[in-house]
Amino acid sequence: MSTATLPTAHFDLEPMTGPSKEQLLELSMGPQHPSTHGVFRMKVVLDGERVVRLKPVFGYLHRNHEKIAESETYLGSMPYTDRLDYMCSITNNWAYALAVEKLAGIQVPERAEYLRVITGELTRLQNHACLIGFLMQDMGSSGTPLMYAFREREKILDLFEALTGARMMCNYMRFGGCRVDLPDGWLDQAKKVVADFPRFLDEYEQLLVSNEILMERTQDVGVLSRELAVSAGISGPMARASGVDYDIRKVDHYSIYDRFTFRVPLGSHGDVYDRFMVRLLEMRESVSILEQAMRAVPAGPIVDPKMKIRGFRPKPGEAYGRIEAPKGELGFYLVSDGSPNPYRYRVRPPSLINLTVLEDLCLGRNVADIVAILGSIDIVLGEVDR
Amino acid sequence: MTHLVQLAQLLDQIFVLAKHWLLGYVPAGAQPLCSAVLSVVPIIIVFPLLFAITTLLERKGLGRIQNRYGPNRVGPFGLLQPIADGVKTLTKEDIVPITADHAVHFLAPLLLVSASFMDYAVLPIGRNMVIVNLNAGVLFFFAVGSLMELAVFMAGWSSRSKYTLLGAMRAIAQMISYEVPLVLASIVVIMQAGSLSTVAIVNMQATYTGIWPHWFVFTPWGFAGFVLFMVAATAESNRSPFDLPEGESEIIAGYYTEYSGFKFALFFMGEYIGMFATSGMAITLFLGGWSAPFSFLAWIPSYFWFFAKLLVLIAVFIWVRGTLPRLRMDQLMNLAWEFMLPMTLLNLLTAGIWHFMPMGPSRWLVCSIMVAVPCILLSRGLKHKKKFQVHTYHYSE
Amino acid sequence: MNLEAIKSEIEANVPGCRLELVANPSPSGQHSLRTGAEHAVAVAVYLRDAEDLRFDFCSNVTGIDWPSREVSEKVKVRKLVDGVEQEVEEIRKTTLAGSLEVVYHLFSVEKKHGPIVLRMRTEDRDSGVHLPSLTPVWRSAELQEREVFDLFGVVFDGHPDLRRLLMWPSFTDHPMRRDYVGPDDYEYEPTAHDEVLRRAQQHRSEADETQLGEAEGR
Amino acid sequence: MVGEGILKGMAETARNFFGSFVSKDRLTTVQYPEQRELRIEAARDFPFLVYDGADWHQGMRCVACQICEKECPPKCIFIEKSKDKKPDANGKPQFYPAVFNIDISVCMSCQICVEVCPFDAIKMDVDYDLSTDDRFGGLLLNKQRLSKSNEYYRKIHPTEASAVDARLAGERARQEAKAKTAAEARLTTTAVQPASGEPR
Repeated sequence: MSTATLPTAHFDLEPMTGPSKEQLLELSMGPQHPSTHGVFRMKVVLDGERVVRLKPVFGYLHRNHEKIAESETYLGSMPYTDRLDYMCSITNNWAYALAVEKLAGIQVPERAEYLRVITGELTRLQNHACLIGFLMQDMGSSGTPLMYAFREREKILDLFEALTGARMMCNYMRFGGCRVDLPDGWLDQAKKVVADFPRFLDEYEQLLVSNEILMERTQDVGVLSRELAVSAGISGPMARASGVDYDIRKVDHYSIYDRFTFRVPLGSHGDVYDRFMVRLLEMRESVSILEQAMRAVPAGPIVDPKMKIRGFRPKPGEAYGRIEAPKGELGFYLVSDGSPNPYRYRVRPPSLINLTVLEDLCLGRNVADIVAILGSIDIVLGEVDR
Repeated sequence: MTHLVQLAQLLDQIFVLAKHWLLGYVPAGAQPLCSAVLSVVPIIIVFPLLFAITTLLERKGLGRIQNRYGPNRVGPFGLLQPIADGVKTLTKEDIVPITADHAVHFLAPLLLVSASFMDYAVLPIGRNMVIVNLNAGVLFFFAVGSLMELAVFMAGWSSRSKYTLLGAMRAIAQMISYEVPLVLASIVVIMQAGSLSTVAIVNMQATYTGIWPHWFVFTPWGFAGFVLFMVAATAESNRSPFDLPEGESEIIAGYYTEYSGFKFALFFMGEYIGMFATSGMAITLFLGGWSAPFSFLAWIPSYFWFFAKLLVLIAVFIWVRGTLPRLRMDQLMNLAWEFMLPMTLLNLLTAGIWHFMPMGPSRWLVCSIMVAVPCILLSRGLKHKKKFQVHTYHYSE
Repeated sequence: MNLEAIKSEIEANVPGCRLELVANPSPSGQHSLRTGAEHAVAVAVYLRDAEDLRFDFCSNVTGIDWPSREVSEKVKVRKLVDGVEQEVEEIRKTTLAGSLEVVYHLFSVEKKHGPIVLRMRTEDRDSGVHLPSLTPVWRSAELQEREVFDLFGVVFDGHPDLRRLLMWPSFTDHPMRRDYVGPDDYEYEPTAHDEVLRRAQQHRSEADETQLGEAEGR
Repeated sequence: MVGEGILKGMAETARNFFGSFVSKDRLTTVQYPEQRELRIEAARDFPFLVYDGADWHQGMRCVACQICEKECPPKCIFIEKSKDKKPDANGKPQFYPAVFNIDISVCMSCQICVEVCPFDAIKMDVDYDLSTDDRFGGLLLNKQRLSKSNEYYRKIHPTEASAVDARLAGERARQEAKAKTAAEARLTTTAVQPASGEPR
């Protein structure tokens, strides 16, 4: 029962051995940099190309989302959650809706749950496909995998547009259900997209999985141990790549995930390659969930009929709701004082918390690895800085 | 029939004849100078033009590889895109960092471009079409080629930026390391041809047995040498997957991060011209230079074959760029010193044995084994040492 | 998981520790434990390491600002009115001292249970804003505590690297506090609203003037 | 064997290279100004105001209740209520917005104004060619620019519009029936003269 289990190298501000200060090179990677995925900055101290220190600097995209949400009504924050992790707006909506539903004790009709699972898993598909593309882009493969991912993502975004009216800022969930019902023919179109998706995954695997350069670049790079992953609150595919068997879809039994059979892929090395492979395998599981869900969509209302669109005032209290978003555990913590605005609104951003270990992963590696490691963490600055 | 042959010969030599015809009008004293100018000017026009076409081809080809159209807005099918690019780079502001070493910063792109152009002095781009037939042509080529490293380092150092410095560091390490296998891979050809003159090397390959040409690439050591040469050439010309010195996603644009406007365009052009030159050298050394691939195609002008081969190599460069991720610095070095260097040395040995063995299948067999087995063993060993494999994953239900 | 049981278990195992069970009236039923600052690290370590609890995953760390507020309640008081003792209703105002609260949501990866909500309170909102950092217990609190420090102004003693996270280092206020007033010095985006538009135009003319001044100064 | 994975990858890119010439599935780019995707019915970008009949001012459904202004998350709507009343499409005198501005450079297309509007007066447009260099003239839309006819609404969102039309027609019928019964009741009770000001 001591605190000694914590890795301490991270906090030593002076390099223990090695070259004196004059020989070190301090490099500012970002905020404008091709592969920081936005306006993210790392203060890197280099010895040659070896990283001896790395401090992330946040806040370039900070807009105080939480403060804005506290001055909005509960519903008014919904479109703002789209802008957190702008790659996957639907799962953001879902997490927020889930938290509010917990806070106010709202039941969600069955059909709405199915729609949520379908749209949520589609979001996961496009997020993971693009992330792998971005990762390869960071490792210098001229955007080819990224373009293949975007080609598939386009089909999914078309589905989102046909359903919600927007491609990225979907604003789809409502407290107690979803905003609109499926238009005619949507489900058939979605079934076709999902049925075609494994072909794209095969293509991706052909292109990447056994590529020697890729293996050389990613294996044993940025190794995250299981213990550190748990302690540092790493969640989502990144934690599972380190062998942490923790999928909130399985643990929390939220929504209707219990009805579907799917497996959770776990990595054993915790390196960049595992993080990339776990996402690739997760996509296959998502396809299986989607197939099961789309076969069984029941008829019925899509929103709790008791819910009114205006004048929503939950009773005083608080709730923490979380889902397994594509990037990890996305949670919303809400405190209500009985007024139409939340008293406290907090986003638990998986991207930010997964960045906790960035320095630990990068120490001793070189500049090219920083980019690969950062790419494999999967951050979106809209969520990191909020 | 004889008319056709004469016509083919005329077409083949049309540029040479034209040059001599023009020289006839020049006083004898000025003839050497005029001759040089008349040889150099076409090179300075044709290869930048090829550069312009290549940028377009590369963007279009990459686009198609990535399931896009590529540039298609300027002119029909985007054919005028290079002109638009040129106008854009010419009209952009030329920004020089305030702390930069202005003179060196200015000279670096010029040096790069002039060095890469000097390479063409010894490249025979057609029958009788070479600027100077140097006795030590190949040596000259590599000597001038190493000037490009100097230019790159000048650019990286003079910009006074950390990113350019990193880029320059990488570039120097990479280019010097790969110069060794590059030269060693070409020595096999020199051993066989017994000459350092590029013209002699091509002439040796421009003969046929039946319809088949005597290109060096069609021998075991020649093939291995060609592959090794191309890998080293890719690294020399900073092309993907060895584009670390500019490593876009890591160090912005490497040594030319701080260049803009036309100086940037010069760098860009210098790189491509250099790439054409090394490809041209590979063609000269291994692919029979300007000679036709089959004897019955020999009537097509020789320069056509040179450029056709060049375009094929460029296409391969583009294809590789569209597929592979970039290596890391230490891996790049390992490849050079642990794989390329032993293989090129072995290849030298193989070429020697080939030379002293009697003609016939046994020579083929022995030499093929001598190249293939160490290659497989070495690569296996390296892979094993680093324990690279496709991981297996388990699932939790 | 019975919160009462956990509470008594912790109290039994961490000497001198008293926990307060904070009920949550919302249907979520996520009740929480409030610990005092002096025993917080011990409680956290116990929660993390105890065999049956194993809350090894600190998911969410956040702050809540409770400014001091006046609570008025009606009380019946016996009083002498006109010489007669009567029962009179009186409004009594009490001022509840403000404080900053830090909330930790803990889960267990090993046992797959949770959440348990751990809360701490500062003494006040001005100077007594020190709380022990739980980063040495759960590494995931590192960035989140920095964020709470940044946005709420809670100082975490024992945090290895307590700097502002989202705001810039020279920023002085704490924007997530309820009484934070944004500065009126940014360039307004002109909008349809007349009031904002007026301010925008004012700002713009001021900016023009300064620009003009700078140009003249050259 | 080293190089196997690389060759596999090269084969894959070659397949895509040639595939992009033959398969529509691989080359999905829509070349925007010349080609346009089919309008998706659910699409939304910025709000507009619906009017019935021919005259936009006369037929405006909006009664300046200012709910959307209040609920709009980025506060991009600005409404001033009129002092007088004008008859709406049903002839009932109603307030109308004296000023109704939407700043579409602030609007984030969330559709909450549409959801909260009790009068079906504000709907989402699908017109996306809106870029302009005129900040106020081009992007601050006033009442007149915002007004679009119900026919237009029917054209861009047919399914949604027919549901709205049916609902409005039902309401109108109910209202008329109510008015009728009221009038009849008056007739039977007073039977002096027909009620004045009966609409249409």
